[in-house]
Amino acid sequence: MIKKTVADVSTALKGVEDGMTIMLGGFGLCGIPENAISELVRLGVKDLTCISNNAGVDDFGLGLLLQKRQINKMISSYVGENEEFERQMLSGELEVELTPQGTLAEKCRAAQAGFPAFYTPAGYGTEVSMGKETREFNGKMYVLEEAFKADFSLVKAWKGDEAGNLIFKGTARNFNPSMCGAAKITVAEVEELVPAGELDPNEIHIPGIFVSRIFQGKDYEKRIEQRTVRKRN
Amino acid sequence: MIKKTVADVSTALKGVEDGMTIMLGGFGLCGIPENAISELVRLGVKDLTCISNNAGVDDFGLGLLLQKRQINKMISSYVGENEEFERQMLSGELEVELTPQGTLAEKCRAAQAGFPAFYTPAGYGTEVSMGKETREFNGKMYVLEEAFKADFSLVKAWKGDEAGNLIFKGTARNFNPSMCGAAKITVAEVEELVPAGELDPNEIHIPGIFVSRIFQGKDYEKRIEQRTVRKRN
Amino acid sequence: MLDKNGIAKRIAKEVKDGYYVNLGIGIPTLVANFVRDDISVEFQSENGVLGMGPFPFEGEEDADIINAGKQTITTLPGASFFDSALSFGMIRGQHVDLTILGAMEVAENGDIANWKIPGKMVKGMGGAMDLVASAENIIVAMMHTNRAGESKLLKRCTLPLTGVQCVKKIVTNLAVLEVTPEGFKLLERAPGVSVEDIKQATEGSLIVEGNIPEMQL
Amino acid sequence: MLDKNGIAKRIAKEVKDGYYVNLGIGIPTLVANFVRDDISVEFQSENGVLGMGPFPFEGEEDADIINAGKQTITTLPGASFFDSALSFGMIRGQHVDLTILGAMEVAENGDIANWKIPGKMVKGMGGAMDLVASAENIIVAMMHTNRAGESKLLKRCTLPLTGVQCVKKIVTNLAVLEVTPEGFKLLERAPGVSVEDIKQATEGSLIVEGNIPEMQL
Repeated sequence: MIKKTVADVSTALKGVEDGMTIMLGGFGLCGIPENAISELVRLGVKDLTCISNNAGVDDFGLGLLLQKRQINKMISSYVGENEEFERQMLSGELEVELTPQGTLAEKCRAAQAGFPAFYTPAGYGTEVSMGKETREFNGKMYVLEEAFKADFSLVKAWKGDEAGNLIFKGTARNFNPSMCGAAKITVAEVEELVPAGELDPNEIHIPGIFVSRIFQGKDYEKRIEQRTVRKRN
Repeated sequence: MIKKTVADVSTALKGVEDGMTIMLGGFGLCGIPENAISELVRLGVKDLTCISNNAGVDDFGLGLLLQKRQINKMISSYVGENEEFERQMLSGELEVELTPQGTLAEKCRAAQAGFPAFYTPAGYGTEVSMGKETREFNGKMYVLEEAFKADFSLVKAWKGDEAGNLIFKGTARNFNPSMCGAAKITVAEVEELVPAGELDPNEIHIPGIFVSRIFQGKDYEKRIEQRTVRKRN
Repeated sequence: MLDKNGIAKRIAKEVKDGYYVNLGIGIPTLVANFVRDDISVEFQSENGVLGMGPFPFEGEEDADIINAGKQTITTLPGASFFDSALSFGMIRGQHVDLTILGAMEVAENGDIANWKIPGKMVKGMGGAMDLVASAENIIVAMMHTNRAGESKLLKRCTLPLTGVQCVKKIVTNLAVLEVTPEGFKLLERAPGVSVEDIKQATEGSLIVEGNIPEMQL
Repeated sequence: MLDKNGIAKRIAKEVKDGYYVNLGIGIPTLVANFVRDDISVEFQSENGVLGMGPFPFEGEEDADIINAGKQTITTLPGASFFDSALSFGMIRGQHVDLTILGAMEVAENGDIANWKIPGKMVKGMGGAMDLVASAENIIVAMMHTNRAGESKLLKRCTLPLTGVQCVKKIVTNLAVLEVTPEGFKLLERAPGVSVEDIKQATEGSLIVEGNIPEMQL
């Protein structure tokens, strides 16, 4: 068994530098690598390009990095919950590349799985396809999209073992699995880190081969963006 | 919950006709849809194009269909364990399209996920790429491969529920998940069929949306091709 | 004239037995409340869940179980969780039978715009571009006119497009319309709304053939 | 001169700490028996398992747990099962560090042929084409000559290719060779084998620089 455990978030993020491209898992605030984001804030690295479906909220998630102006460019599909983001974007301080959500997921998966590019129908005929190759297959038009290239991938899982195997919970799974192994170095933080052999090999969502470093996360806030409930009868 | 259960294998294979293209899960004899194959033999449908990583052995798996000359064309990556197969192929009775294993898997997954085609490095510079588009990305050459088109996909899972959700066991998983939803109709046979709600939504390998019909399989032989063991000390 | 719930109620009638349905944010989300009890339907949310149930009871919210609108949800028996790549495989692979989403503008050729107002509002397309480019069956749920009273059913969209020639049907506060090669074909009027009212509120070509029935809700 | 186990033993020395390794059928499978105990290595099999262990004890075989050679196997702590698409994602995405496979022919430019003898034997390429087209680090394990005594290290392959310019290193019963732009560079001699023996058995350009050491096994 190849051991991937590191002592803490600082060790896990060793090598992160100004100007790097970083993938971050999560959908909204669900399943985001909270510990790694805090460490990026602490490190103060800047001029980052961040690939993440959303941009957090003003005071949590990637919003924390936006506040400190650590992000130069965001590649996301939806950024509607963040006023500071909108301000920086409309003022031109922040470069934003909006990408259809399924395309974003597949650009990660392509990087993980060694596909240089793929054809998707999403965005055909829209400004998203401007400057990109388009092509017809079986009477339908597709856009050629390229795999992402990133330095670090920061993901969050529910359980993980020493070998780097990961299991996600509920919809906190989202982009995390496809980002594993999609960057030069993949760092996974988990709510529960267990010895190798404790996870059922059949139930593993992402094999450890896609994970470079894994650490036991702490103090998860798991903030809820839209607390919707119903009354008991 | 949308119910996918059908009474038996006959109902499950309703609509299979001569000349159809059929995907079958399994690697060697591991994880093959034994019940569905028996039913194809019973139905006597012929001129089939079968997409399956292997072709079974002489007297089991797809070998049963070869014996009865029901298969016109095989699309496989490795066919080395079947003498009748080799005879039919070398004599020209059987058309064979050999496809690299990873390409075979991805041609299924592309069909499942709505990708018309993809670029893979496998087979570049070999006869597999003859007549196909090749292209350079980042200094490396790739071959354009198209998604499969099939009428039926026959898969085997370990556990399944009424909603068509599937869980596979061990390496019996192999091609089965990627073939789900990759044909017009997907038929899943399972060793254990349970009511909806009994499988943990977090542990499902293939959501029921990719499965058209599911039935409780029976009399699994699960033949072992290479029984390799070690002595106890 | 319908309110948002009325639009949702009318659209719910388009949901058939055995459908997997993706509901966008806003009015589409309300559709789930009006689907008949005697048919089997599963709701997909593109962030990675199939088989969504109602909102959780107070105190039972789980931050790890949300829909694409970031709302806390529950799941029903038969539900499953999956990653974003597989989720969009469902969508792109046309396994989802019906997509219902909102729009800022729809053109008479089926073009739709709903993600950007240049220089003003750029929230992003989220999964909408994948959904509209992939789905066979797309229904738009929206008000017939914007706050300034201008038609949202146009000859051509003026805003950046989300997808081209993809909308099949539109349900507004005034009418049900089908997108045809000739333009918006009026199918039904909302209660108390005249064909003339609809003509006034529609900038794109409106096709009115024969007697236009009032919606049955 | 080495036997099959000798070749496997020599190749095992190429396996480094922290490597994920894919072993082909035949001699490569034997490599696992000779990897040092004090390093961490995981074996991947392309049919969908990572963390393979030894064969099962008699009576503990599980038809659902096999390797790509269809042999019954066991798994070690930290193992995982996955589907074929993900498995080849590992391979294509270069997450597997080392691929060891057999060959019928290798050319001096690194081309390899191992899947077909036209009109005679066509077993198929299995995962070999994906492996050789993807892996950064490919070692071929084979006999230096075929049964007819003809060299398998050629100027150009005569059989249908499996991959082009991909083989990095070759370990045969006679020698260890590196594929370089100039041809096969002789690195080591098998015990009791002379440089002249290797020259005789090699059809492709053989580069011999300085003193060629004997293998340490």
